[in-house]
Amino acid sequence: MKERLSREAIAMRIARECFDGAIVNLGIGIPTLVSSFVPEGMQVTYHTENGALGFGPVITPDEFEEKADIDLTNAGGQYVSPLPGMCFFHHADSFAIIRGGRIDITVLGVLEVSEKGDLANWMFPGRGVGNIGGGMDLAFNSKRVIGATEHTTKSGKLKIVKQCSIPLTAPHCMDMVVTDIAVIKFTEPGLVLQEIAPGWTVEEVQELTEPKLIVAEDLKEIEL
Amino acid sequence: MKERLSREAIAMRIARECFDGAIVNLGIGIPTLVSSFVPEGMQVTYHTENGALGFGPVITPDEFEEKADIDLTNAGGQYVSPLPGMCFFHHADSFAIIRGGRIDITVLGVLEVSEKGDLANWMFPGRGVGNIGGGMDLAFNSKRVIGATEHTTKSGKLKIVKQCSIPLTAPHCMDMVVTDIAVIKFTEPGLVLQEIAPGWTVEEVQELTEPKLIVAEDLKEIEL
Amino acid sequence: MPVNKIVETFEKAVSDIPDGATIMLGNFAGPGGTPFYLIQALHKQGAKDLTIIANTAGGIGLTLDFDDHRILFESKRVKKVIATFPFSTSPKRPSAAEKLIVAGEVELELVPQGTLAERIRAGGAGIPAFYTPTGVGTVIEEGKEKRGFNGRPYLLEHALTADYAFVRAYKADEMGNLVYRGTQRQFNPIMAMAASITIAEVDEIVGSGEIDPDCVVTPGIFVHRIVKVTEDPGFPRHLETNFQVKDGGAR
Amino acid sequence: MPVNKIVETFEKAVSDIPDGATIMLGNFAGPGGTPFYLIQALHKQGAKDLTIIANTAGGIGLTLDFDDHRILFESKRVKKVIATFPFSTSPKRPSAAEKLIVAGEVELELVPQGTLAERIRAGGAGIPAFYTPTGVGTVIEEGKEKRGFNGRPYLLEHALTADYAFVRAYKADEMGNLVYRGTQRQFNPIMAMAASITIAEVDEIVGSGEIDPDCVVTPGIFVHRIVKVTEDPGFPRHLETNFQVKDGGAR
Repeated sequence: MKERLSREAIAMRIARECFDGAIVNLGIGIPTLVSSFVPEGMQVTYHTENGALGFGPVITPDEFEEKADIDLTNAGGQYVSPLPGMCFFHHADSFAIIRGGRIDITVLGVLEVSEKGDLANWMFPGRGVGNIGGGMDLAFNSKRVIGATEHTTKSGKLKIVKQCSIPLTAPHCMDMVVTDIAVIKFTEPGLVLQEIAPGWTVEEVQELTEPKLIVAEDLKEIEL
Repeated sequence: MKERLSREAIAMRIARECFDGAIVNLGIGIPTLVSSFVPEGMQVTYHTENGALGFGPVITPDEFEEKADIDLTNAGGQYVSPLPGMCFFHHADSFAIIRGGRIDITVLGVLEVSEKGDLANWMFPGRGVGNIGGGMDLAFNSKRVIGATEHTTKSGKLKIVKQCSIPLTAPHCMDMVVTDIAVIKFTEPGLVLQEIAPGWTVEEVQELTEPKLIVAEDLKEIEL
Repeated sequence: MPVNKIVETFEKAVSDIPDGATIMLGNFAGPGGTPFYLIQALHKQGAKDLTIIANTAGGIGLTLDFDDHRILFESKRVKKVIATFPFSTSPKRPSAAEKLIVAGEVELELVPQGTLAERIRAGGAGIPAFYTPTGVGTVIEEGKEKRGFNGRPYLLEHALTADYAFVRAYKADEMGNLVYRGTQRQFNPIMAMAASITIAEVDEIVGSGEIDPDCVVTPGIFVHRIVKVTEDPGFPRHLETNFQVKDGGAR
Repeated sequence: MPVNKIVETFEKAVSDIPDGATIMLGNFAGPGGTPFYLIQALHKQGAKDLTIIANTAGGIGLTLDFDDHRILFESKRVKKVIATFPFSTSPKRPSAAEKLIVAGEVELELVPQGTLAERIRAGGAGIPAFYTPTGVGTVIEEGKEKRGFNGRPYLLEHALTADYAFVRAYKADEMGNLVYRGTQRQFNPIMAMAASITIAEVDEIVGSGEIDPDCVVTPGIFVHRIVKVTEDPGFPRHLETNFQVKDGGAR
């Protein structure tokens, strides 16, 4: 089997989308890893639904004793570290920030995305139930929604499809998806294959992608 | 001419409506005087539209040098004094308090009130313009709206009328009006004359009041 | 006479809650900001047919295990839950709420988190309804009015209020003014404003004037009862510090 | 690279404001909380056809005389004003705005104060419209949708946003986090959230981490430019203290 990018490599590629001054919200899973790969010195301000901006990294096991505090966690319930200049606010203000369009980039997990840019990521597969959480507000209202996901499910089912088969998080919201084999942009004419993992061909990526891909003129290998 | 109550006496009578734990908002004019007559030891919390609860009295000229501060004023722009346990909040929260029904008593000035309990107090007489300010939200949303006013205008025009002749602040909002000659309650059957100034007769008050007054069974002299 | 808001025990603070009450409670992914002593006292008190409004339905298992409102579901005290994250993230450990919801024994109203927060905020602010973009074109729009403003579609959403709010805060003064510690704040301040009776569970009660009036988050008029936590539940916490970190210096 | 939000002069901070801009500015009855150095710089800069959103239209004469946004009306830079208290309380001293409004040279949208605050808050919160009870059965309802919820009538009101907000705060840190002093706060925090570009006029600028994160009122992401006041305008003020008074003790 061909080699695919690791979860860390996906996060690393997404980190390159950040810029000085960016306000970024990271979902649970691969998205959380993104902050580890943002270049040191770049001023990225992280937002979490539970009411904080400008906090630092998830604490390491070594730091647990000294730093872990139930009153400083991210949206996934992980302990994070304080940073100078951070601030706290209540949930209505937190979603005023989201709904008001202040989030430059949100990185979300993906169950399915459609060629129209629909995202489905909240209903647990096979359980008939799901948690909506803050993801729906983020997907509807962020300036850019970036998906972070394996290109297919563990059992090989396609995730980039013509039409989502499960309840949507938001229609027409996706800007880009970074998978373990490709970087794909959502555009008006359709999905544009922008970057491809080392050793993979366009045809191989197309085979694992239900909608027809438009190959970018400047298609290149994924740089990390 | 018969003696009428002073502005201070009107305020004194209204102060008797306060109770321990009451949240009170006082408008500009006579209403502002009410706080001076609330019994010492009674816990009345004052609210002001510009975002404070629990502040103290308007500062006296003697206190000006030591205490006057442009960052601690009431809705009339008067300097007030700080009190232990006060707090500040922004304008949207301030009106969340009002609209959310947390104001027990608001005392407002009156240009006209109608027998249906309509209040008109924002349009400047004769100028064709007016300031709405916070009065409309207060009149619509407070648990009790008490009017504080002279019974008639300086030129003798009636203020308690069948139908307001000027734009309303709020319809059906009045609970009670305290004037310089009477205390009148707004009830479903009509205006009830509850109390009367020393030396005045029911007939004399009725003469200065356009709608027919219902005389309370327990009509008494205004106690201060 | 100053109104005394301090109540000696959690049991006493929740003793008047009737069957059928609607209760909002501060809650997010972990124990921070959850008033679990009030929840445990309510559980003991026995009120049933409750409607619970909270981020989760308890026991979602994202962090530590602890007795949150999961116990109200386990003992079948809940009739309806309005939540955004009602299910355990682990299919192997379905929460008590999940089983009851799937079995049709508890009614679930599933709400996007921002809409939940805004509906509660609206309830406290005397706003009966508002429009939000979130949910258009998803299952959330079912049965709701859809309307365009400036060329974008929005859904009409209605305010939420409650009979009681259980809030978790850091410090209260005797007036009921509250401050929160870090992300403990979450839903607590907006719930305090949306309930008829708000009961605050706090780490510390100080005298009037001990809290800087510019730093008060929940004005005391919204807080009717205050109870101090006296046990140490053993969660990782450094109560002696806030989260202020100065440039170049350690915490 | 940290984004530098500190601007040396008020002139520079307002230099890019174009003709036709919509500007919100913090303002109540007196000078507290009014960013008048920014207003004066804008006056000097000369932008015209402005829409001003503020509590008053300047020069209402309730307290001290000072150059607030009255000067923008005097020099005919304003096309429209959205306000709740636009007129002088003294008929003998009509404000510049009053004369222009009565003459039809400036358009006035008169709004109840709570509705003004909520419309601004909605603008910052991504809520396009909401219902409020205030104004039903008065001139305020003219042309508005009226609708019943739970048996009470409400009016539909629309969000307000702005190109710029001028806010007055006490301290900013380098990230733009703001704290306010007493009733200076008023409309400032909600305006900071409702504008594309927010410019803060402050008494003090401190390093990141110098403000307790639990006490921040306006998160720094809403503040794009910070300018420090260096003159003393001579208003009664005791900047060395806050308004904290302890029980039994003097301030």
